[in-house]
Formats: sequence, structure tokens, C-alpha cells
Amino acid sequence: MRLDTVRLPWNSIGLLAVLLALVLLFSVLSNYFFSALTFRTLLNQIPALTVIAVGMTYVLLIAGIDLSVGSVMALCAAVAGVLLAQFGWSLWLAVPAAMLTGLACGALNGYISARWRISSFVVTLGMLEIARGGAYLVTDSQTQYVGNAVGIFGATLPGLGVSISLIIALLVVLAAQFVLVKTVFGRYMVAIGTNEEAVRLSGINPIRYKIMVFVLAGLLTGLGGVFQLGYLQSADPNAGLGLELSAIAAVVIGGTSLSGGRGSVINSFLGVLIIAVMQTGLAQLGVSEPSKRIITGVVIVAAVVFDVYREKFSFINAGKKLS
Amino acid sequence: MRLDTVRLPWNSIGLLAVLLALVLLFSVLSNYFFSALTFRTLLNQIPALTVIAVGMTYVLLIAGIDLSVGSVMALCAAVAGVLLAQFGWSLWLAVPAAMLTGLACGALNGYISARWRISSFVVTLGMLEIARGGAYLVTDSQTQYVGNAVGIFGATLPGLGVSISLIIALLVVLAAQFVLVKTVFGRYMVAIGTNEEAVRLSGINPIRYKIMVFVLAGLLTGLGGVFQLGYLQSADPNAGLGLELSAIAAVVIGGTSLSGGRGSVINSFLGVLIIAVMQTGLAQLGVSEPSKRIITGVVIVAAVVFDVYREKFSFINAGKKLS
Amino acid sequence: LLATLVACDRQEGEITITPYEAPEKPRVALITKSLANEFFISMAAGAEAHQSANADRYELVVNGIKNESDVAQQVNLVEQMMSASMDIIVVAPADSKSLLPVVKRAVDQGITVVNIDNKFDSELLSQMKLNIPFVGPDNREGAKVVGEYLAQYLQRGDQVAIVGGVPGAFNAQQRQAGFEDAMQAAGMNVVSKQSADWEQTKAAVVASALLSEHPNLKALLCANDSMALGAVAAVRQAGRTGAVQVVGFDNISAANRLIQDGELLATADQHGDQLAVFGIEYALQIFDTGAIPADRKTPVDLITSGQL
Amino acid sequence: MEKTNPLLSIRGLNKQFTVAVLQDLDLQCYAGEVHALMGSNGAGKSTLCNIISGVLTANSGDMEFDGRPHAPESLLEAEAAGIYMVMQELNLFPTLSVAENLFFKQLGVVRGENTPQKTPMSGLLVDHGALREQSYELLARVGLNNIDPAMPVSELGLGQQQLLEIARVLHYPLRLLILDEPTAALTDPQIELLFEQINMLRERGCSVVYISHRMDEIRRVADRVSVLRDGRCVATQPVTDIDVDSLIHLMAGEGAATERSLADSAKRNRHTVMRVEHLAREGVFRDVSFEIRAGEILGIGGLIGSGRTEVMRCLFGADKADSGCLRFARDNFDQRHIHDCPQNAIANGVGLVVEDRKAQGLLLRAPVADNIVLGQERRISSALCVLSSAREAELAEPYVTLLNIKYDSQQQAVGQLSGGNQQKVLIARWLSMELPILLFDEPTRGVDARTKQAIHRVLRDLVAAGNAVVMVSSETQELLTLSDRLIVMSNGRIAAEISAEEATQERILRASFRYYNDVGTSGARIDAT
Ligand SMILES: Nc1ncnc2c1ncn2[C@@H]1O[C@H](COP(=O)(O)OP(=O)(O)OP(=O)(O)O)[C@@H](O)[C@H]1O
Ligand SMILES: Nc1ncnc2c1ncn2[C@@H]1O[C@H](COP(=O)(O)OP(=O)(O)OP(=O)(O)O)[C@@H](O)[C@H]1O
Ligand SMILES: [Mg+2]
Ligand SMILES: [Mg+2]
Repeated sequence: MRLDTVRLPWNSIGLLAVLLALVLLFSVLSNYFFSALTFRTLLNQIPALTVIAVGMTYVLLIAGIDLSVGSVMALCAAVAGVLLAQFGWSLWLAVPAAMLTGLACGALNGYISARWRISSFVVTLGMLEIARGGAYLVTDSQTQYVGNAVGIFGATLPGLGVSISLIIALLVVLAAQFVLVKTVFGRYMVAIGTNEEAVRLSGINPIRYKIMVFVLAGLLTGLGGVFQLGYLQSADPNAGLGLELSAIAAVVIGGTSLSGGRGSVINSFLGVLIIAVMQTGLAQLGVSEPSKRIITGVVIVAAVVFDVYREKFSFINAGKKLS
Repeated sequence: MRLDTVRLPWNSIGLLAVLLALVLLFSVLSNYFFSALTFRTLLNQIPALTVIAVGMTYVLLIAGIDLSVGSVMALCAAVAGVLLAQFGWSLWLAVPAAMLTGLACGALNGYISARWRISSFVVTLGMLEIARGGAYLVTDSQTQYVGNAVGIFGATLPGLGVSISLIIALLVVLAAQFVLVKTVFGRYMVAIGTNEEAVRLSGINPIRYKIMVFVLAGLLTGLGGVFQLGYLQSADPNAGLGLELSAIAAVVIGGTSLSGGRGSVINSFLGVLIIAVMQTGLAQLGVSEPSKRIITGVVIVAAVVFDVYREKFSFINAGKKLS
Repeated sequence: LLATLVACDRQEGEITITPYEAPEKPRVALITKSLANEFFISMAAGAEAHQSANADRYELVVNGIKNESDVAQQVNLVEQMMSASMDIIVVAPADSKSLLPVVKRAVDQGITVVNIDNKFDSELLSQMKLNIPFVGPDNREGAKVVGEYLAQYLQRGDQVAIVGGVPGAFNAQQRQAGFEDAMQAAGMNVVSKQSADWEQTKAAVVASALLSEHPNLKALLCANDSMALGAVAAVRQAGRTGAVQVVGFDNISAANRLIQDGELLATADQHGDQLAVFGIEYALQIFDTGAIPADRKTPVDLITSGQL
Repeated sequence: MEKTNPLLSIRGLNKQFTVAVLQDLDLQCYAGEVHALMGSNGAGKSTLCNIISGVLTANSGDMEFDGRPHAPESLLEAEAAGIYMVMQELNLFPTLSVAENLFFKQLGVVRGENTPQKTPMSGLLVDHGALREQSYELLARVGLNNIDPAMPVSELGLGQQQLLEIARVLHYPLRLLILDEPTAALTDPQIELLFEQINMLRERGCSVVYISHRMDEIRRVADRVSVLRDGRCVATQPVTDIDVDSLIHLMAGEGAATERSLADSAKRNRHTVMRVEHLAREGVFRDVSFEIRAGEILGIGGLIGSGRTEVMRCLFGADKADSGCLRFARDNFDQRHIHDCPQNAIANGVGLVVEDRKAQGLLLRAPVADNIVLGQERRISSALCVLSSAREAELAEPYVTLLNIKYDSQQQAVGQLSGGNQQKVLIARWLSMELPILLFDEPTRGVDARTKQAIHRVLRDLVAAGNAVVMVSSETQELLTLSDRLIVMSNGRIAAEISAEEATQERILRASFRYYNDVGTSGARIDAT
């Protein structure tokens, strides 16, 4: 199945190159990095960030932004955590509840920003504060320990050694990429991102789709919260501080344009991998905190510069013609 | 002097209304809020945020964004702090050094984003990490206590009871607004934010001006760092976490468009005041942390909604025709 | 992607031998909280000093998390240290509950784990049938000591306020509780308890507000020194230096200076450097003998202008 | 056709923006007729069409379509009745493929033969294969056979995008088709194609409302023409019994001369001021050499995508040429110049009025004056770079009056002006720079007859004053009337240089096709004309 229908400067070679380069580098520098074990642990850490990055990709595609993912994730995890730990709900009630919470936050973000035409930056900035407050409220600022109740998400599959969460996350990535390039909804997102007015003029109501995108993003954030809960077996109301920046970083490294209309879910996933590999590698090397920060910063910029320059020609062109 | 060159939804009445509403509210709710003391302390807290918001306004005007302000401010304060506390430099050498540091960071942000055409979001996201790392390096991750060496910035003027920093900050605001609406540079910033290609094709080099804007922003961030140092008499390498969001929030509340080409420094200042009043008010009421977060979030959104709807007509128009 | 995994499995044969053949020296991983925090810096420094002094006995890798509350990242660190097949993990958990599951996994994998600085939730430990020795101070006790010292400078019924750390953070709650114990015991009137997220600037804002809201406030108790610095600045701005006492916690160098200048009344020192060293010594002991020693409380010293 | 009851009839239509734009306007359009709308810029043509097709709603007045009252709230409503419009501005999605743009409204509906019509997902899934297949036929109808439906629209030239816009509506069950200046971006062969399509529609009894500023087209394709002036319909007549002069009178109100060949006989000495030598840009044009002379208008003709715009951009330094160079008289041609940015070009006295005013020319949110002085702020500011409103006015006013630019208020954003007035603002900017060499890329695109004459006169005055003017135009008539010398580009190369005397429509077209290997199909079409 050919996933890219339109030749655009976001085919994945450049990113894969960067990723491999990093893996090689760390394999050379640390004798313990290049092992199945390392990759498994690495992969089991990313499900939450992955699904959230998927949602973020959609949001950026319609030229929006979502700063609230971090605290919304914390809130959703908190809700599930409290329901499990204190009200003794079963997993199959608590998880939907958490995802509904995410959905609600997303719906609010979408409704206010799309319907009232308020910049999503502001709306989600507000939600960032509100959801954090909510997380404190529901948990009464106490970390909620749920233990094995959510174990199944963290549980690793025999043979593969990767968690169920990861499998789900990967399925989400594929599904999302499919939706993006092969469904009407996906194409509308791209259209809205580049020329919302024209969409309106073709008798399609962009507002409805924009709200749907934010709802979807909220839902995925909720799912991320559940994964987080499964991974940590406890819900910390302070979780996900600054997650919005990591998520956006991953997506933008993946070549999705912040001005909308251009992006790919697969590449966002590669972006997530790049960030995860870097974190793990630096940790295994025991690099000092300052150097960690500096290296991280440099890699983020370098990755994008590299990607852009590999595509320079078509990039500039696009720039010229689309402006 | 005609400050608005174009009728746009950012004249200041709406913001003033919101500000007054908040002041009234808190004055009613707390018996000590409406006092000279409160306002003085409040005003002495904002110089850093104010000058940084000014820089941010310029950056948003040219359709850029600067996420690095928080850590760059920390870095600049740290540099000054170390030079004063450990190398015993005089204030008049340490302060320029700090501001040069800010300038350098800004120059790097501007050069890479403008010259290499990398989204400033990515570049400054990288700088956010790098500068933080730098701050840890120079301070060896230790809060630097400088004591009265920088007292003069914090020192309050007899009679007025407001600090020198505040006076400087206010002058910066006025100067910046003047530059924006009355000078060639300001005109170019708006033009670049509106249609960079058109600017280029009328024989102006937008890149030069974009770099200048980031340099200016960096310089102001450095100044903010100095103010911070003067106020706290110590430099914490962890200072300014999440400052970028508060700064952007203030500017956006002030009605500056995130897509560039529209904005006002004065209103950004009003945005800063709104945020400061809210923080102080809530703290004085001793509101619980969760409620604080929630109220803050609601007010951010509400302020913008209110401002937009006061101007609904001209807003929609702008939206419809100019999109 | 699964392909890569399978590939790894195939390679597993040749590649992952290295970690599994036991290295001659035990490899120790020290996992702290934010290595941007002076307290944990000195902890790491102490550990490294000790290692270089005993280079023949063990290897050391130190890792910290980005910000105090990033539990997830700390869990990642533990896992990464497991996959880097460490023999010993000495951890200062960012949360007393959230880290237990992964720690259990580490223990099951045969890694020796020692808990420092911030004690794991004891009932959870027993529930998990884990026996992990704890080396560290009692934050609550330390805060209590500071509070009691402050009380000597106040009259019964004086108004005091507490500036707390990130809500939900274990040591934040412990220290706040300690302060409250002391203040109640001395019959002080705690007019407000607010969080300032461990941050200097936020503390300054909160403190200023408290000062103008409570004109006859007598003292500010801050859950760490960064916030104490902010509070001191606020007091200075309000021109109430001397009239309002400020106490902190951690004894970072800057706070030390303030105590000398008399702007800060007292703080507490938990000897971070020794903390890690004790932890490592303990761990090596267990690693060699297999015997699990009892918990060990490290001293929390009151720091006042007196001692300096 | 029998003129019984009209398909569309409009009575007493009123539309108010900041000012009254349409004032009790009456109009009848019969089934199977091509009804031309003419009127100067800002007369209200686009507004009228927007109301008929449901983009805007009138303040008062009533419309009847096919006997039933017609007051569409939205485009969809109008389209349900069979009314479709191709707008004056492009409404494409740059990052979507050509095929997706063509079938944007039926993305989910278009299915291939093999794919089952009724699946639970039908209407939700996009069948890219089917889209692709069905695109070819539509593209062929507007002569875009050679482009790949999977290519993103952003890579098409402006003209090609315009054709795409037209192709989009052709496959609907049309009853009334509104074309708002469809030919503005088209060259003659494409226009021929368009007319074929229009005639086919007419045969099918579908009527067409056709907005254009070009008399010759109207004559050839329209049955009747209505003239709008200041929002009123001042006349409706069969094209056969109306002549250019009276049309212009109707549009203008007061008298205005018709346009006769302006190529001035007085041959003053035309010395070369600039020489283009072997200029080339990878994949767009190559080995382009010619001379630009003071005191003459050099016209450049060719088909869409022949590379004219790209050449202009390189002369001006908007893009950098890969090889070749420019030489100037000022240093008697011994320096090799290469413009790698517009500043250099301007320093060498070369200016460019761009082809795409909205995307590359104007600050749509800024008022007229700001747009005119853009690039010369230094001239209107004091030593400290402080702007002076007085000096700004001083610099802008003369050109506002010269081109009589129509706007409602000092502060009105240029984005709210009518297409033609926007073009004038852009030209005013470059006139005010007073450069010896001016390049115009489609200077009269979307400009009404009177304004067109005004602009032509401006170009004439420029050369009369000893400046050099280069004009890219896709309108052969314009090239013929205006140029002193003609260059024709074909497929990125110069195909011919023709003097004003021996220039004919025929020769220009032949030259335009010289370097296209697929002359076969389209070539035949040309011989037909
Ligand atoms: N949204 C709007 N707000 C304010 N004025 C408008 C708006 N749209 C159009 N106008 C004004 O209405 C008048 C008619 O515009 P319209 O586009 O219909 O003219 P036109 O006949 O199409 O001109 P052209 O031939 O240049 O396209 C112009 O003066 C224009 O300034
Ligand atoms: N940014 C771009 N990307 C890809 N192809 C382009 C781009 N710009 C122009 N072209 C192609 O280069 C060729 C020359 O385009 P150009 O616009 O110069 O033609 P033109 O003669 O000016 O015709 P037009 O009337 O469309 O301006 C065309 O085939 C066009 O499609
Ligand atoms: Mg029009
Ligand atoms: Mg062209």
C-alpha cells in the first residue's frame, strides 16, 4: 500500500539516517547499548509519547497546536488511578473513564478554538493549567498506586518481549497514517491546514473537522495516560511536565510543518524514536546533566536542519509557491 | 501622535476592562489587596517578565516564536551572578556581560532560523535545552548568591517606592511601541509578518531584519535576567522554568497574533499586568494550588475571548477577507 | 520495526553475552532526582569521590532526571540501568510508590537495590514482599527541628505561613508536616500554606502576597532553600527584614551566605554527599555478604548563624 | 434560442459593505446563452456572482432561478440548483495532489470500476487509483494532458492552476456556470480550449455568466453582454449590435477613447541599457539572451509555463540564475553582473512588477499608502528612521491620482479592494521607485478596459521619458498593440525576436510552439484559429 500520495519533502530516508547514526554512535560509545535488551526497554518506554505525538501530528496538520497534552495525560492517568485505587472500579470501566476524560478536554479545546475562533495556542495553554489543577484535585495531590490492576498494559508479550501498550501504539500509528492519506477525513485535514477558507467555500464545514481533530487528540492523550499508568503502575499528578514540548519536538523533527497542511504520522513516530534513543543513550553513558541538555538541544536542531537540507530544493520551492 | 497605523482588534480598552475587573474582584475578596503596598510589590515583580514580553511581541510580530527565553534568562542571570560572586567583577562589567550573553543566544536563534529557514519553534526549542545546560555549567548547578552588589536594580526610588528596574522596563515598553509604529524597522517587522515574500520582492532583505528582531529579543531577555538578579540578589540556574509560556500568554492576551503581522507592545504590557494581578490576588486569597491552576487557565482564555468578541466584527472581517 | 526486534533477537546470541558474563568489579548505578539540584549534585560528587578513592572495588554510573517530579523518566533510568546490566542500583526515588514496581523487577533480575534519601512506602514494600534497606534522613524530623528553632524567636500565637514544594512530592509533604508539627507544638497560628513549586521566583510572588495580606506575619517557613531565597527577597522588598523571620531547608551554599548576613534564620543540612556514600557502602556489603542490614537514619543538622 | 422566460432573473438587488456595492440591480440570463458581464474594476461583478452562487447574501432584492425563487444561503444550496462558479481568486490546496483538488468535494464518492460501490466505508475512503484515472479525462478537456495527477498543486505555474480551477467544475451537472475572469491567467491556445468547452455547454442548453475585461473574447464567445457601473446594470445588449467604443462609454460613464496601436512612430534613438547573456536556470529555461533598450517596450510572449516569469524573476534577482550574466550600459557592458537578490537588481536600476500580486506583491492587511511606499521607507523617514505620515502621503498621492486607485478610506486594507485596484497599487509602488528599467509580468491581468488603457499609457509615458520597459503578457492583442519589439519564448527558450512592424498573431503563436515536441495535438488547434 503506497502511503504517500503526494510527493512532498517528508519521505522518511533522512530521519532513518539520523536514527541509525544515533544508534551507531551510542553502540560505539557504550558497550551495553547495542543489545536486544536495550531496544526492548527503549520501546517499552515510548507508547505514551507515541500516541500523543500522533494526536499532535493531526493537530499541527490543521495548523493548530496543543500545549495541554502533558497535564491532560496526567489528569487522565489520575482519574483512572483514583477509580482503581480508591473506588475499586474494574480496569474495563476505569480505562474508558480515563479516555473519556481526555476526550472531554480535547472537545473543550476544539470547541472553543474552532467555534469561537480563538487561537488554539491560547485555549490549550489555558487547558494546560486547568487540567493540571484537575489532576491535583482528583488525586488530592497524592500519587495513586494501583499496582498490578493495570499490569496487562505493561505486560510484555512472550517471545517479542515488548509490551501490549507498544503493540497498540504501533497499530495506532499505522491506522493514523492510513486515515491521513487514504480517507476523506485525512485529506480534509490537509486541506484545512493549507486553505481553510477554500474548504468552507467548497461547502465543507471546517469547524466540525477541527473539533474532531482535537477530540481525537484528546482521546489519544487519554490513551497515553492509560499507557503511562500501566507502565508506572501508579498515577502521579505531576506527571507529564513539559511533555507538550517533547511531543511537538518529535513531530517537528518528523518534518510536520507548524503552519499546517504538511506532515506524516510515520515520520512523527521516527521523531519519537530519535528522542528516545538519545535519552537512553545519554543515560547509559552517564553523561552529566548539563551536557545532556546541550546535546539534546543540538540534536533537535541538527535533525531538522539535516532533514530540511536533504530536501532543500523542494522545500524552498514549496516555500516560494505556497506563501 | 497616532499610535495605531491600522484599525485592528487590538486597541486597549478591552484589556483595561479585564484588568480593572480583576483588581476590583480581588479588592472585594481580600481586605488587603487594594493597597499601595500590594501594587508596589506587584509592580516590582514584573520588570523581568515585561521586557521579555516586549521581545516576544517583536518575535511574534515577524511570525516567529521564542521558546528559549526562560533558560536564556537563567543563563544570563547566572553569568552575571558568577562574575559578581566568584570573579568579583564590578556590576558595570557583569551586567553588560550578561546582556551580551543574551544577545549571543538571540543572534544564534535568529541566524539559524532566518538564514537557514528553520522554523524558529525548533531552533528556540533547541536553545531552550542548550541555554539551560549552559546555566548549569557556569553556575556548576549552584544558586549564586550575590547580595547587595546588584542592589541598585532592586532599590526602590524614594517617594515612588518602585524599583529602578520597573522604570527601565516601562521606558523599554514605550520605546518599543514607538519603534513598532513610528519607525522603518517597526514597519518592516509588520510587513515581514504579513507577507515576507512581498517584502523580499520589494528590495528589502527580510533575513537581516528577522535576525535583528531575535537579537533584540535576546538582549531584552538578558536585561530581564539582570532585573531578576537584582530582585532576588541571587541567580538560580533553574530559574525561569516555563517562563516562555507565561511570556507568550501575556503577549497573546495582549492581542498579538501568533501568525504574525499584528500586535502592540503596550497591550503586551497590559497582558503582563493581568497575569501579575491574578497571581498576586490568588496568592493573597490563599487559594489552594488546584484552584489556582484552574482559575489561571480560565482567566487566560476568558481574557482573549473577551478581547476578540469586543472586536468581533472587525475580527471576522479580517479573518474572512485577508485569510 | 518488529523486524529490527527480531533482528535483535538473532543477534542476542553474540552481542548480549558481554553484559551477562559477570564483570570482575561490581558496577554501581546511582540514580538521583534532578541533577540540576545542588543537593543531588553534592550527593553525586560525594559518590564519585568515594568511587575514585575505591576505584579497585567498583565502577560507578550516576544519572539524574530532568525535573524533580518526572517519575516516568526515573523509571526509565532504572530500566536502562537494568539493560546496561548493572549489579547494584542505589536510588533516591522521586516518588515513594511509583518506583517500586520497576525496582521489584530489578530485584527479581538479581540486582542489589538500596534506597536512599526518600524512603519507599513501607506498607507497599511489605505488600510486595520486598526488603530494601533504606539509608537517609527523616525530612519530617529535620523540618520539625528547624521549626522548633524558629519557634524560640516567636511568641505564642504569632502568625506564620508555610511555603511548600510541588504538591504531591513526597519530601514536600514530609517537610510541610514537620513544620506544622513544630508550629502546633509551639502554639503558633499558621495563617496560610501555599505551594511555590520549589521555585525562587514563584516563592517571591507568594511570599510578597502573604506579606501584604497578613501585615503582622512573623515568619515564613520554606520547604527548600531556593524558595527561602525568594521569600527573603520578598521580605526585603516589603522592607520587613528582621520583622519577619525566614527558614529554609537543604543548606545550599547561597542559603549559607544569607544565614551569615542574618537574612535567613536557619536551614537544615542532610549531608547529601555522605548519603550516597553510605548507600553505596551498604550496597557493596550486601553484594559481597548477601546479608541485608537494617535501615540507617542519617543525621539532619540544624544550620544557624550560631554554627557558622 | 427562444427568449421566453429567463433561467435566472434578478430584480432590485442591493449589497452593502462599508459602502453600497450593488444598487437595485436587475439582470436576466436565458437558458443556453453565454451572458457576458463587463464593468470597470470595483463595479461589483464579483460581488454579484458571489451572491448568485451563495457565497454572499444580498441585503435586499430577489432572484428567480428556473421559475423558482432563488436565495441561496450557501454555495451548496446554489450548487444543488445547478449553479457553479469559478472564482476570480484561486481556491486550491497547494499540498494536495492535482487529482484530489479536482474531485475535492467527492473525495469519498469517486470509486474505480473494480472497487465495489457499496462498502460500509464508501464515502469515507479515498480511492486514489480511481481519482487518478478520472483526472486524466478532465485535465485533457482543459489541455493539461501532460501533468501528473499525483503532483502537488504547489508545483504548477499560475496559469496551470487557473485551468485546474476550471476543470474542477466541468464534470458537474451544470445549469448555470459562472466564470469570473477565467482567462486572466491564460494564453490564447488555452483560451481556445476554454471556448470549446463553453460552446459545448451552450449546446447542452446550459447558460454561462462570463466575466472578462477583454472585448475580443466577449465578441467571440458571448451572446449578450451586460455592463455594470457602480453596482447598477446600465445596459444589456446582444454582442452583435454593440461596439467597443459604446461599451467603454457605458462602463466609464463619461467618454473615454478607444485604444489604438500605441507603438509610437517617432523612432527616437533607442540605445541598449541592459544585455542578457546566455541566462539559464536548471529545468525552467536555458540560453536566454536579449537586449533591453531605453525608450522602447519589449514585449515577451509565449505559452503558460514557457518560462517567462522565471526569466523575469532571474533578471530581478528573485531567483538566482545558474549560468549566464547581465551587462549594463552604465559600465559600458564590461562588468558581468549576476543578480542574486532584488537589492542588487534595484541598485542596477531594475524593478519587477510581479505576476501574482496577492502572494508576492501586496501586504493585504496594510492600507494603500503603506503598500505603495514599501521598500522606500527610508525616503519618507527622518534621520532616525522615524516615519513621517506627511512625507508618505507626499510620495504616494501622485500615483494614487495618476492611476486613480479607488478605495473607500485611507485605512482600508488593500485586501478589500477589487482585483484591478490591487494591481494598480502594485504598479504605483514601482513607478514611485523611479527606476530606469521596469519589468512587468502580466501587468494588466484582471484589469478592466479603462484601467488597462491607463496602464498602457503609463508604460508609454515611461518609455517616452527614456526608460526601458519589458512586458510579459499572455494576451497577444496586448503584445501587438503595445510592443516596439517582441520576444517569444517557447519551452524555456527564446523562439523568435520580431519587430513591431512584422509582428502578427499568427507568427507569435507559431513561435510559441516551436520548442514543444508535443506540437501535434495543440499545434493542430492553433492552425484552426
Ligand atoms: N468584503 C468586502 N468588504 C468591503 N468592501 C468590499 C468587500 N468585497 C468587495 N468590496 C468592494 O466592493 C466593490 C466591488 O468589488 P468587486 O470585486 O465586485 O468588483 P469587480 O467588479 O469584481 O472588480 P474587478 O473587475 O477588479 O474584479 C469594490 O469597491 C470592493 O472594494
Ligand atoms: N516552484 C515551481 N516548482 C515547479 N515548477 C515550477 C515552479 N515555478 C515554475 N515552475 C514551472 O516552470 C515553468 C515556467 O513557469 P513560469 O511561471 O515562468 O511560466 P510563464 O511563462 O511565466 O507562464 P505563466 O503565465 O504561468 O507565468 C512552468 O512549467 C512552471 O510550471
Ligand atoms: Mg472581480
Ligand atoms: Mg508568468
